[in-house]
Amino acid sequence: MNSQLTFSAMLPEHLLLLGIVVLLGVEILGKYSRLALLLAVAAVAAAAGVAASMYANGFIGAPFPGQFSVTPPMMMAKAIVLALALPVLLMSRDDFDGGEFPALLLSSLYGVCLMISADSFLIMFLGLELMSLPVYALIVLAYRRPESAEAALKYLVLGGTATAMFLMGVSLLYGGSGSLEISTFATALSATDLMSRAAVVMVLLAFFLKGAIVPFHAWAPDAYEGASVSVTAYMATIVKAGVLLAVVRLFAAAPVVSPVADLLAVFPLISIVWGNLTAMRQPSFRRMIAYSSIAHAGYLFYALLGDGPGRFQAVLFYVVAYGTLNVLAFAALPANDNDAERDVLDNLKGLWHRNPFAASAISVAMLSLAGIPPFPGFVAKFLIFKNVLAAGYTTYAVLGLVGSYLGIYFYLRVIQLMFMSPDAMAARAGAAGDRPAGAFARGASLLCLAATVLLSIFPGWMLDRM
Amino acid sequence: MLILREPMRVAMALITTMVSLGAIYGLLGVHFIAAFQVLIYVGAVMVFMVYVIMLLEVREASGNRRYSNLLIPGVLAFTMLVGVLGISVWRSLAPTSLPVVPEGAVFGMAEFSTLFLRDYWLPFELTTVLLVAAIVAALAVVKVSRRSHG
Amino acid sequence: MDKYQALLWLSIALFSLGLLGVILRRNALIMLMCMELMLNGVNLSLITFLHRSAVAAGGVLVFLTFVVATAEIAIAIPIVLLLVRRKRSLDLDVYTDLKG
Amino acid sequence: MLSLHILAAIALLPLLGFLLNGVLATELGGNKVGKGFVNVVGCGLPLAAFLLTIKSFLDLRAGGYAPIIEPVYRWALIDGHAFDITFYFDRLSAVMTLIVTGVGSAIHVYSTGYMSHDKSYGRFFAYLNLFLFFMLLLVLGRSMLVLFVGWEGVGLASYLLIGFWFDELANARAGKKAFITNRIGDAGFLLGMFLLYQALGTLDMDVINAAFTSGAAPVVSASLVGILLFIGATGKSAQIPLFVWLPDAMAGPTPVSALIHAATMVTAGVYLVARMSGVYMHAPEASHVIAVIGVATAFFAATIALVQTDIKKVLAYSTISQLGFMFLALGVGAYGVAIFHVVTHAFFKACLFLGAGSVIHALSGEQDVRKMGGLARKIPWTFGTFAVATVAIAGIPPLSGFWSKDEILWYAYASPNGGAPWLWGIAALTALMTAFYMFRLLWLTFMGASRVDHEVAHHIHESPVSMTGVLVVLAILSSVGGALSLAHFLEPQLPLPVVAEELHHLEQPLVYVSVALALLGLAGAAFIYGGPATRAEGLRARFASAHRLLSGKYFVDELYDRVLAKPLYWLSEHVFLGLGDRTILDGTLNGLASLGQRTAGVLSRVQTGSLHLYALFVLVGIVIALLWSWGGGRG
Amino acid sequence: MAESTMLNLVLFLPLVGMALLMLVPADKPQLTRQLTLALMTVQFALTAWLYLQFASDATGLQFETRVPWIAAWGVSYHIGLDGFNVLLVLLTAFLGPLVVAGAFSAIQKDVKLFYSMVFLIQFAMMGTFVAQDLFLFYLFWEAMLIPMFLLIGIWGGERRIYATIKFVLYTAFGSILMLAAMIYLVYSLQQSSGLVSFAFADLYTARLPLEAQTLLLGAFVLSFAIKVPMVPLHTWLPDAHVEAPTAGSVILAGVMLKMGTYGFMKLGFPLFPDATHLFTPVLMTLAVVSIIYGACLALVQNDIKKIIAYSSISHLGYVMLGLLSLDILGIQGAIIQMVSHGLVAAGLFLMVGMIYERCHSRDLKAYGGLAKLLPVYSVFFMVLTLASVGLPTTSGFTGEFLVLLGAFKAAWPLHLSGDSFPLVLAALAVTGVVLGALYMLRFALGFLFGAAQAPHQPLSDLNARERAILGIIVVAVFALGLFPDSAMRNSEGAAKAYKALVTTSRLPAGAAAGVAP
Repeated sequence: MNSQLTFSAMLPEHLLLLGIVVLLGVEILGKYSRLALLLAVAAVAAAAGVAASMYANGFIGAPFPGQFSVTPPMMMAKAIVLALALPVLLMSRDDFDGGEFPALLLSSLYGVCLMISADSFLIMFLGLELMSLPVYALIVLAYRRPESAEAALKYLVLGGTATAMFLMGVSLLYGGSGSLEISTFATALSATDLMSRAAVVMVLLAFFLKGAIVPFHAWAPDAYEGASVSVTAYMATIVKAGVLLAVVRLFAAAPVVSPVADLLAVFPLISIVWGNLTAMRQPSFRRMIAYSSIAHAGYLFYALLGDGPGRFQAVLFYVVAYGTLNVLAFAALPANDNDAERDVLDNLKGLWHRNPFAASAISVAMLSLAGIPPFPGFVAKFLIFKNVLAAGYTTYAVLGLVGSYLGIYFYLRVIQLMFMSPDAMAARAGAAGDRPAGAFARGASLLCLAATVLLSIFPGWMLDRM
Repeated sequence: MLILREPMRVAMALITTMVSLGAIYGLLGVHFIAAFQVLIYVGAVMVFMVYVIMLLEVREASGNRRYSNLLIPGVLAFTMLVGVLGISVWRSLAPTSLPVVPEGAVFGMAEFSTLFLRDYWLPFELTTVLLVAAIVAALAVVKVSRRSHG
Repeated sequence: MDKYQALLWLSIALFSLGLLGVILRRNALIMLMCMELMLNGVNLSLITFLHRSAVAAGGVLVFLTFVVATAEIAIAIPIVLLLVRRKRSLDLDVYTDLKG
Repeated sequence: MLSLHILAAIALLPLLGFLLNGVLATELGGNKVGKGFVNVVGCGLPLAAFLLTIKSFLDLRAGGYAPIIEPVYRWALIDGHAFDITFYFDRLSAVMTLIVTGVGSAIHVYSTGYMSHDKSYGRFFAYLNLFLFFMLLLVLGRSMLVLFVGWEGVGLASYLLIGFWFDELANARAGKKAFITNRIGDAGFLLGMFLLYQALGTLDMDVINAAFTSGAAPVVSASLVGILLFIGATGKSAQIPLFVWLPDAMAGPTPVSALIHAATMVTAGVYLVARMSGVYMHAPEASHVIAVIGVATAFFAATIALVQTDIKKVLAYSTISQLGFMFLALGVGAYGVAIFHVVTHAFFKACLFLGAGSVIHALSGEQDVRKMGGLARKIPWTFGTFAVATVAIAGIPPLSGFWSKDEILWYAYASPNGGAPWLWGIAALTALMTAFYMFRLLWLTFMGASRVDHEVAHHIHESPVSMTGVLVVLAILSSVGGALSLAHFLEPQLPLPVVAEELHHLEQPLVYVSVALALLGLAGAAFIYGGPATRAEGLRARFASAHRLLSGKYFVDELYDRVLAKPLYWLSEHVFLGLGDRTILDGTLNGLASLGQRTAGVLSRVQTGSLHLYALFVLVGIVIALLWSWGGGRG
Repeated sequence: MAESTMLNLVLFLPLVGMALLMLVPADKPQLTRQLTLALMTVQFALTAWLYLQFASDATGLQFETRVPWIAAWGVSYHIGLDGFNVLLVLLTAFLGPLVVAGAFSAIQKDVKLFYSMVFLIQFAMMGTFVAQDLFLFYLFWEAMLIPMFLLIGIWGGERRIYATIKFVLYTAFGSILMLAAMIYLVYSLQQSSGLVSFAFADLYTARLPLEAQTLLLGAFVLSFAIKVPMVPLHTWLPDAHVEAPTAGSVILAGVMLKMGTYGFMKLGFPLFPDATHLFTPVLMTLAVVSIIYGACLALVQNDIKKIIAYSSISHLGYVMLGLLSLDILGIQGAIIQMVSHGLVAAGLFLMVGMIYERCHSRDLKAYGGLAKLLPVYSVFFMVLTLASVGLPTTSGFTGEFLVLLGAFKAAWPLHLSGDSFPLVLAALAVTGVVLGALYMLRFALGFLFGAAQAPHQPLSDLNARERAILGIIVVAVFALGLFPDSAMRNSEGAAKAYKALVTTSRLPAGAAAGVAP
């Protein structure tokens, strides 16, 4: 065992771990909440930077053969996920003080990184759990809202179910092949015996559940709404990204064939339609975004229909675009002492006049999420549907696009509320007591905005590097 | 355990199930796991659970409020799941498809220990990270609950 | 039906029963126990295959499952306690503030 | 250089007048200039155009009547197809241009008196000049495109002038009616033009005529082209079925009626057919249609004119009737005769209208002949000229109307290209009616006892010299215009039909008959309206139903309204808008939208908040997925 | 090289303008207005310079810029001018300053945002026209939606929310299908020739079986027909027009609707010639139905904006007819008709805006005799009305005349060979000439003539700014009516190229029948 390699290959993870440990220390020492936040930011930034530079250097290594390995694309993915966590950390400043949030976030990120690099189901399972467990606690952390415990419980129970499903699938794979390498999944994809099929389906459904695909989505709206804004942002972006990156890793370059391909198309398709339709009637911003994320999970899983090599790129780009914009939307939300008031959609009325920056940023996010060019959300969606079409699933692609059309309305509705409400209604909304987001959150949204602009103008730059 | 009304009895039933499973593991020769099953599950998890049940003393309402109103669809779907999953496995797993290996030899405590420290060093280490995270998480929740009442 | 198949049937039944329990039981603690039942079912299946294929990785996974189950319960119990304090009830049907 | 663009100058001078007066003498430029400026520009430029026209005519004659072709500029060159703006001056154009500029100038001068009290004086002259410009384009254009520009342009000027006093909504409405009716004709014109262009690749009318007369194989049905173009002509020249606009057009100031709706614009259709004679000579069916429509229009309009009581309406129906005569001539191939009648008609009808204008002017705006009478003494100049013109139109020799009308009657009878005794018969009957209603008008207006309202009677006064002078000039022209013998002047270009030898002996008797008829009309009118008023009353009582039909103008307006306008509006309002847009299209859309909303509502109700249900979803989802995985792809 | 820089400058100037506006303090609306006007004028000046530099006899693109953008997908930033778009670019730049100046007094709320949106729309429209890459085209095409959404939604009338949502959802629906078709097209090109490219020129070489062409054409047609709009996909237009602020209506009618016809001309038909050939009768029928249906509906409206809105439907029907006639005259006519409608409808909407500012009513019945109350206004109104009617010497005539002539010219030989359907359509289209006069003169009659009445008196006549705006438009209208040649000389090459593309079959070599897409 090459300890040098062990050290360097897992450097981003090590940095995160270091961050966790130091944070715990700080937490024990007392209240240095700003210090804790800065430490966490530093740790994540360092990890992201290291991951990026390792990507740039083309670092390849397998410190634990059969368990954990790194390649440049993985490093890219890690860098992106970690970078996405930065604005989330920054915006958390408005919601939390104290070191728990950063510590839990870092643990969860650690899990995501593990999943991205996992070579065996052991590591993937660990990563999955490491990613999820802190989130259950994170949801409860916002105990300014009494519902958050309920949200956490629902997420926990269904998340636990997903764990069990995942394990059931893995065990069947294990039974069929006698191995826990993740490549068994790709092999099983093209197998025709029922046990392999069942195994594939169970694993896939577990990820459907984690990624909130209809009908396994039901936890998402409740959990998103119950959590505080930065946690929602985290769940909607990084957790989802982790799940999808893991799935892509599982599928590797294996072709998908009929029954599984249909599952991969139909459930996401239903999600797209369901999510987009249901989001129309939501009174709360977070809940709306939850349904939107259900729809987006649909697009993301669609990416798996594409041909092997393109999937990773499609998912990764989508994660970048979608993650940036979701975080942007949440970071730009005006702050409010009453967390429940903060995202009542009606309170956004006339926001343009009270807080033009927030209104503009949220608008950009909404438009991009709706997939309207030239924002990166469009390029991301384009890439996915291009791959799906190229793989020959014309009907599914067209249906998916039409489903995505349904979503335009509710995104526009947000803009409509912010910009077009009659003055009287806007004034009433203004009385709800929102105030501009804090400096950190503003920094977070500026960061995301800058990324959005860059991605809009130079999508090719990003794509070439994936 | 699904039909019992009292949580405590349910817990007892679960413990029984777990111990039985432990016995099965033991019979299969995986003594190491069997030991863990009893130690961790029964010894830690369920004791914790029982403790909580006793602590709470909140009685579930009696009578027909034992089940949610999804009894019939739930049972139906359950039956189908067992059937479908079972048949999937049953049909694919021919009884003689794999040679039956000698029992006991490879599953001893020593072998596992070696394995853990050699091939599965990483998962083992990561378990600690997981546990740390879990502890932090649990503490955080507890802290929140204290704060909400403080 | 040989030994393995019987064990697998049992494992599947346990898994499914656990899921059914989540659907049916209103008591939050019982529901958590049902989750444990699901994991136990999976473990049984893993052990069965472990025994059948003699590849030790399955054992490691079982071990990990134990840890995870413990961790989940460790987080779940305080959450339930929190809920009980607030709602004075363990009844899940009371926890429906979030919907729509 | 100037001589090169003399034709363009003729057309552009009135345009300049329009621009100057239109900008400087209206609100657009703040009304900064006085009446004198308007007069100089408004009358001077048309007069200058008239003089230039004379010069051009002299040039033409000097050149042995070889057409003068004057290219102006290239409007468009598309894929090798050139659309040139070129002016063309031959005998026909010369005659028309002279009439337009000549009579036009005269009427401009007249207007300085007639309109002197109008507050929109400058605007009026601007419009008149605009009209002249377009009319000159119409008659000078070589290409049908230019002709069409003028054709539509005069329609515009007519629209503006009819609705000149737009405070009265009815006036503006009459203008609109004129424009729309003309547009219907224009649609036919356009189709005919397209057809010609499709077949020949050019719109130059001399080339088109040459193509048809050169005897090459007919590339396109001349009759179809002929009919389509004639549809355009019926609109502009108020023939059946599109004549309904002209009586309403009398809402405009009287000089406008004289210039546009009598002397020039309405004869554009005649000009068009004559200009396209090359086509029509090879389109006997179309020609026949023209003759029949022409004579029918002449007859029906004359019958209506018999009972009208508005002085201008009588003249309007008379105009329609006379235009019918012209088309009759065209229909039987006597193109030159038609143009001859255009010219004489321009003289006497302008004179009549201007005379009527003078009467109206004298009576402070009164137009109802029942409230006139006995004006001869009070406004003698007007009376004299009006009387001369009446005699002229009645076809009593030796005044101009006799010569042209007589030739029309003759060719209607004898032309080998569709002439027939029955055509002559109807036309002669119409001539009788013409004499009758014109003398009726003369009597009712000027003779007998005065029926003028008391307070109006005090203000009766003869018109200023600017008006009477023009009347005199026109009256003289009406008298001697017959001497022009234009048909023969035009013959080299528009050959007259060669009448069969054996019919020649009938020429003299027919002339006598027609003169006799005219005199009969005069006598009849004198008898009925010259005597006691009861005579006319009795006649009306005896033929009450016929009278109602005639004074109701055969209820054509009402018919069109019921058959065309109402259904169109109904269709638009109820079928297209109500059913189509609102119910089917928007209904579907809004239905889909509310369906989406409702589905959204249902879907969010599924989210009950119950964890049990969520778990059940999961369970059911697993079952479905597993079952599905058993499905396709096996084997 | 320097010239292509100029085109880029023209394209990006609005974005620069937006950036500059951000620097202007919000409490200085006047400065905002003047800055916007100045930049728009500069843009027009530059565009005019480009137009003058444009070599009408050259083939292919001019002022071309091509830079790889998303190299992996064969997407490049590829812009350039050809005979098609040069006129439309000029029109867009021409209307820019007028729109801005027209809104000086009407927009008092959120001035900065307003002009930023106008800049954004200008940018997107310009980009749509100059793009020579399908991906880029799509980006611009869609990017226009949002500023328009805001423009109608923020500064619109009472039912603005309904109207603007309807507008966006309607348009977006077409776009989504176009997106699918576009991806499929590029993919097919890649399959058949190995070429990964979104460049128009490359896509023109794609050979597709008829079934595929039909489906793809359907998607493109849907998208473009909504934009044009063609009956029965038009119901968003009256609502959008009525509720939009004047500037929005002007942009919408002046330029945006042309993007639909431009799309047909540049993409829809040339990309799928065989399917186009197959569906010409259907499309032509729809075009003629649009002409007549739009006219009939304009006839019974009492909302003055709706009259003009429906007249747009009718007028753009001519454009479609001309394009489908595949006769150079008709195509040229269609191009001129586009520009003409851009001028005339823009002018009319501006005028409606001016009266609305004074009286706050769009009800035709509330008005009357404006010729007396507002003589100068009425003169301009009359001129534009007549241009809309298509009176000779105005631009409207040039377009309509050539379109009808072209349609007829193309239909007659077909008639002789036994297919009279196109001829019937052409003849029916001519009735639009009558109907056009009918509804516009009805409008003018109720509006300008009769007893003087207005919802708000006393009225002040047009001020110098308004006179200048309208004067410029009127001059352009006459210029295009009297001297269309220079414009058409520029577009002739493009018209021929279009015809050649649409009339050349591009089925796969050896057209293996039954190859399903």
